[in-house]
Amino acid sequence: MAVTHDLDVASIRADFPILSRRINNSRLVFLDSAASSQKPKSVLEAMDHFYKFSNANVHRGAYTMATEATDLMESARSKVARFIGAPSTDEIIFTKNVTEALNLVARSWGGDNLGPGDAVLVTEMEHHANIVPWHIMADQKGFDLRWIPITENGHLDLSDLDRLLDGVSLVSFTATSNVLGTINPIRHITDAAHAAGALVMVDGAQYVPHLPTDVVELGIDLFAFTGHKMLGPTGIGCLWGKSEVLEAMPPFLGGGEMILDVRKDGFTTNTLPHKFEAGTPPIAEIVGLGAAVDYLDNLGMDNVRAHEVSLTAYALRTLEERFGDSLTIHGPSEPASRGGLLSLDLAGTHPHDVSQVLDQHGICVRAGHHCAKPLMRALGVNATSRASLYVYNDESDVDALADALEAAKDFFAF
Amino acid sequence: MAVTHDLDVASIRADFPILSRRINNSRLVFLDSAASSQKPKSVLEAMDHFYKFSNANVHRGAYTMATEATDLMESARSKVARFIGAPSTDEIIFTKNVTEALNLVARSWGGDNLGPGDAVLVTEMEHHANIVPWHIMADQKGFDLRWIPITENGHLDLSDLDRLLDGVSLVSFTATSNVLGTINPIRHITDAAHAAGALVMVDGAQYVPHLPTDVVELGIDLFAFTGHKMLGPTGIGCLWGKSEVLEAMPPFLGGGEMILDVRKDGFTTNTLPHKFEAGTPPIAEIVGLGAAVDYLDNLGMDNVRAHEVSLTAYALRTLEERFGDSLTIHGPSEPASRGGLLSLDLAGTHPHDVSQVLDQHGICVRAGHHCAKPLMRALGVNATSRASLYVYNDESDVDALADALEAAKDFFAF
Amino acid sequence: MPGLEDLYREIILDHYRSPRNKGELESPPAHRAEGFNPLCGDEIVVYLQVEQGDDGTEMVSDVAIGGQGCSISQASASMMSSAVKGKTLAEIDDITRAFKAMMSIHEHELDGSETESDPAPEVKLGDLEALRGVVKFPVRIKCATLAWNTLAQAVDSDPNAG
Amino acid sequence: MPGLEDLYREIILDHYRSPRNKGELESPPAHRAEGFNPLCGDEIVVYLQVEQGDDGTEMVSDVAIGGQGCSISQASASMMSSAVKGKTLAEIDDITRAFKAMMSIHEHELDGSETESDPAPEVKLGDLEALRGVVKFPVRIKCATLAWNTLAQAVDSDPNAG
Ligand SMILES: Cc1ncc(COP(=O)(O)O)c(C=O)c1O
Ligand SMILES: Cc1ncc(COP(=O)(O)O)c(C=O)c1O
Repeated sequence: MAVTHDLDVASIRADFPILSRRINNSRLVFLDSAASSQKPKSVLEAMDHFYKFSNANVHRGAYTMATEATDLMESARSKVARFIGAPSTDEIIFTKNVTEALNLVARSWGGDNLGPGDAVLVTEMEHHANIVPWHIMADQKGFDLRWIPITENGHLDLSDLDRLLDGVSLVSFTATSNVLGTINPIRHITDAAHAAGALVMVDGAQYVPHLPTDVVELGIDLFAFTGHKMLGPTGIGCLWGKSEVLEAMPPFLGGGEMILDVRKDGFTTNTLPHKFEAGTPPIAEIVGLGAAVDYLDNLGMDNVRAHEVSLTAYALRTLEERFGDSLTIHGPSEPASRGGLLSLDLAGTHPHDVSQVLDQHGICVRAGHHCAKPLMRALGVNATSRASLYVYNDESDVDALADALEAAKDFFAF
Repeated sequence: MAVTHDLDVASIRADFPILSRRINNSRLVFLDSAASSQKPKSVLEAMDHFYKFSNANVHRGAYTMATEATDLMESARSKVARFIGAPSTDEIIFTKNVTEALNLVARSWGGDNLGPGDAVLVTEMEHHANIVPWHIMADQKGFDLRWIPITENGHLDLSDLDRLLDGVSLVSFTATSNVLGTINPIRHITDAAHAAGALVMVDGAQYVPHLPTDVVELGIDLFAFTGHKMLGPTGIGCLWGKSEVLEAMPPFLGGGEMILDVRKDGFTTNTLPHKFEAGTPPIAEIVGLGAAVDYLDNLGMDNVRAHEVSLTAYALRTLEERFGDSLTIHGPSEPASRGGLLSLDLAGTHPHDVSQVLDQHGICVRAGHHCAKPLMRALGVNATSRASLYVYNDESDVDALADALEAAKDFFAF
Repeated sequence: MPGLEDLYREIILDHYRSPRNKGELESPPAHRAEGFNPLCGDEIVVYLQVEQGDDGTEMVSDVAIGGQGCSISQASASMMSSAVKGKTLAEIDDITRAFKAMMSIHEHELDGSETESDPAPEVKLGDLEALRGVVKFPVRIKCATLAWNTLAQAVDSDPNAG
Repeated sequence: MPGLEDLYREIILDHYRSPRNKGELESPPAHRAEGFNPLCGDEIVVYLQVEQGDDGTEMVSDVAIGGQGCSISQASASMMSSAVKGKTLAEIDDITRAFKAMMSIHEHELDGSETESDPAPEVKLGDLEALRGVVKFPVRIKCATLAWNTLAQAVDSDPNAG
């Protein structure tokens, strides 16, 4: 285990121009990174420099700028591959977000491999992005969708896993819940799934930004994540898959770059990763994601994780002390088994109202169903307020949150 | 007809930071806008400002920055709608590029409406992005793909159109060829297609950046284009469709934002445009596209077109005078019936070598099949060098091209 | 951004804390409709007892509100229930249009459509005026209008169907 | 970026203008393989007449090159044909590996793979040395290696199949 160092949050904050903004006469306290993180200067500058110096379409141009653009894009691909421990850069497929990556697998792999009598296993804590693609394909193909339930304290209930896995072709689940913060036992589920003959896909949207990731160690087959939640720009996501799994999948989007030949009567697909990257890629966004990976690498993902565990512990402690039973925090209570996102229920208030009051204090939290309606039904709530922590947050942000929650409580008190 | 004004190219060039770059000790002469255009400062600044001031995920947040981000995104949608004459902003669907937009229609509309005995009509001058999606779906659904051939001088051969249309459900064709420059008679084809009971989709990738566009006047049903070729960023494209056509189509990507409700046993789709916009959209890129539309609006699309017609005429004349028969220029010879992109064949040289020599003179042109292999076969060539003109080009760029072509000719002369 | 007091007028908080006409009516005979805001999960159930007078005009003799939601949607539902009770359907239609006109300033801007709605009827909105501040918080407009859209559905519904 | 003279050495232009061993061989008996660079559309056809000596070693007694492409791919094919004519298959394997080693410095960097290839055999590359400058132009490496990949396929092909 690497020795971890405390993050120097003050100097990190200086790298994020937006954090010096004031909202409603208060300093900005950004606690919505789980929805979309802020971007450091280095990411914005990498994209700006790309556009001002090397902007050109990639791959087919022989001129200097086109070569530079291609090199910049491909070197970002190598960085991303290294960041998640992918054995080969050819296994890194760029998509527009994690949603597209999950749909790609549902349409391509699912279209080819699923039919009546087959089953896909998901969990009750999935984001809609890992549910609706399966509904769409189940309608077309007639396979079953099965669900791993959750326990009272917000973990997956794996007591019945072997029965659930029986006859399943693919298990697709989130690494970290975007509502509960729960970090799921990826290796455990994967081993059981493989023993039952199923492939494993993991939605890493809330995981990759926060923990050291090694897809080989996790043992999984397919992995997806999204750039805008990990200090990168919007418009870029990523699918990783084992070469042999990706090779066997038919193409998804058709067009330029994903072909070797096109004839009137058919086409021949290109090799990985191009096979799945039709059309002009989000080039500047890929360059930006590469810079985001550099930034996180430089902080050290072990340090990022350590920072978040200790800040989450502080938050859980502070909120418990100040609000006791009048504040429910969904999900696991042990900081070590969860990410730094806290779904809150303040007695006598509605999340929508809470977030409005918090905004008046410059605090950004998300209120709603967080694109996880089946989970909300399992929790028996309509909405929560979610505060999420990242590298630029510190204890003063948690204190500001607690103060503003206090104000909300008073405001709506009966 | 609006009175047109000459573009002030010198002042336009000052808006594009990259144009002051030097390549191999020469000034940059960028003649590859058909592959991807350069971006004015205003576009880069709009995105930078978004990230530094209002960056947040859209639609569901109640806090100030989330509201600002949503407003910025939706106001860009209105700008884009106005720019192409869409009757309603709800008909504007943002995608990652035009390739995704065309695939969306092939998968969603095609998946629902095409089967054995049906036919889709395309043309021999399509980009792979409007061919391969149909190949993929034809494989799955068993319908026929038919082809409108081209004439000797690079126009569509419409002499047999009525027979070709017989039994066709959809005609999908490019507004402007990315190899020949040909501007197709959209209204004529559309009227014939509608008379035959077929829907019409048009690939506007090479059209929208260069001409005033009015989808209602064109009479078409579906229209797609891409941001990076019209002064906008990478990572953003657009599908427009008539409301009733889009309403009738099933969703494509599943996930957040495109749903009204998700249950374990199914989901309910959201209204337009959200129904087709799953996941976090390319928010900054949409804002950037809005700024690109502002920039083009400000120039005036009539003026852009007039500039390109006169510059294309100058280029055709200059190259003819200086190279005569030793240079073949594919496509129509009348500037008024073509866009400003010139596919060149210099006797005794290979396009790859030509573009390499040109690069030595700071000139960027594209060499290759331009993602239009069926067209290359119809033309009987493997590759061409393509020089494409845009708002920041002027006669000095054409002269530089001619000088460098001269050098290439000498270099490879036998 | 305007302050919280623009949004949460005292009268709104009062309706939120002490909602009027909370409950259910037996249906049938009462009209019943459910409304749903997918963005925030708010739910409203509107029950209307509609009676026909001797002159043939229909009026709402009783109303009840179920469901749950944020202060704005709950207060709006409560105020709406008070405003429609004892009114004829024609009067209710006028109130609804007047209320929506007050709200829709912003809805129009948002969806970018250019159509002008009919001029709003001259109706005293009373307590409902307190919701005017919501238009300054565009994301909350849907909270305020949810009860009213559900009301319209309830009026149109056939109590004996289903 | 390096100058054009690094890429287009005089000897390359010479092979481009006067390609050696241009033509076809009857197949069978000749081995035949087609190579294709999808990025630029270049095509190469390699014909090899392979004969077995008394000691069992196989050698290329004749070679012919068809197809079309840019100066680099054409010159590389022409030089390759001269280099392999009259050589045993074992010698050809050595030349191929030496040539690829000269080129692959950059291929490796590009695909990011970390595997080290076997050390390149000690072979005099002669004229082929002129192609060394191509590595400075990464997009052109595929042009230079096309003929060699096709050669390998031709060697492996069964002239009597199909
Ligand atoms: C006519 C045409 N259609 C489609 C495309 C594909 O565009 P994109 O790569 O942005 O999806 C292009 C450009 O590459 C084009 O010229
Ligand atoms: C667990 C999880 N999966 C998927 C997504 C969808 O991400 P995106 O909108 O970037 O596709 C999110 C975030 O919204 C998420 O938290």
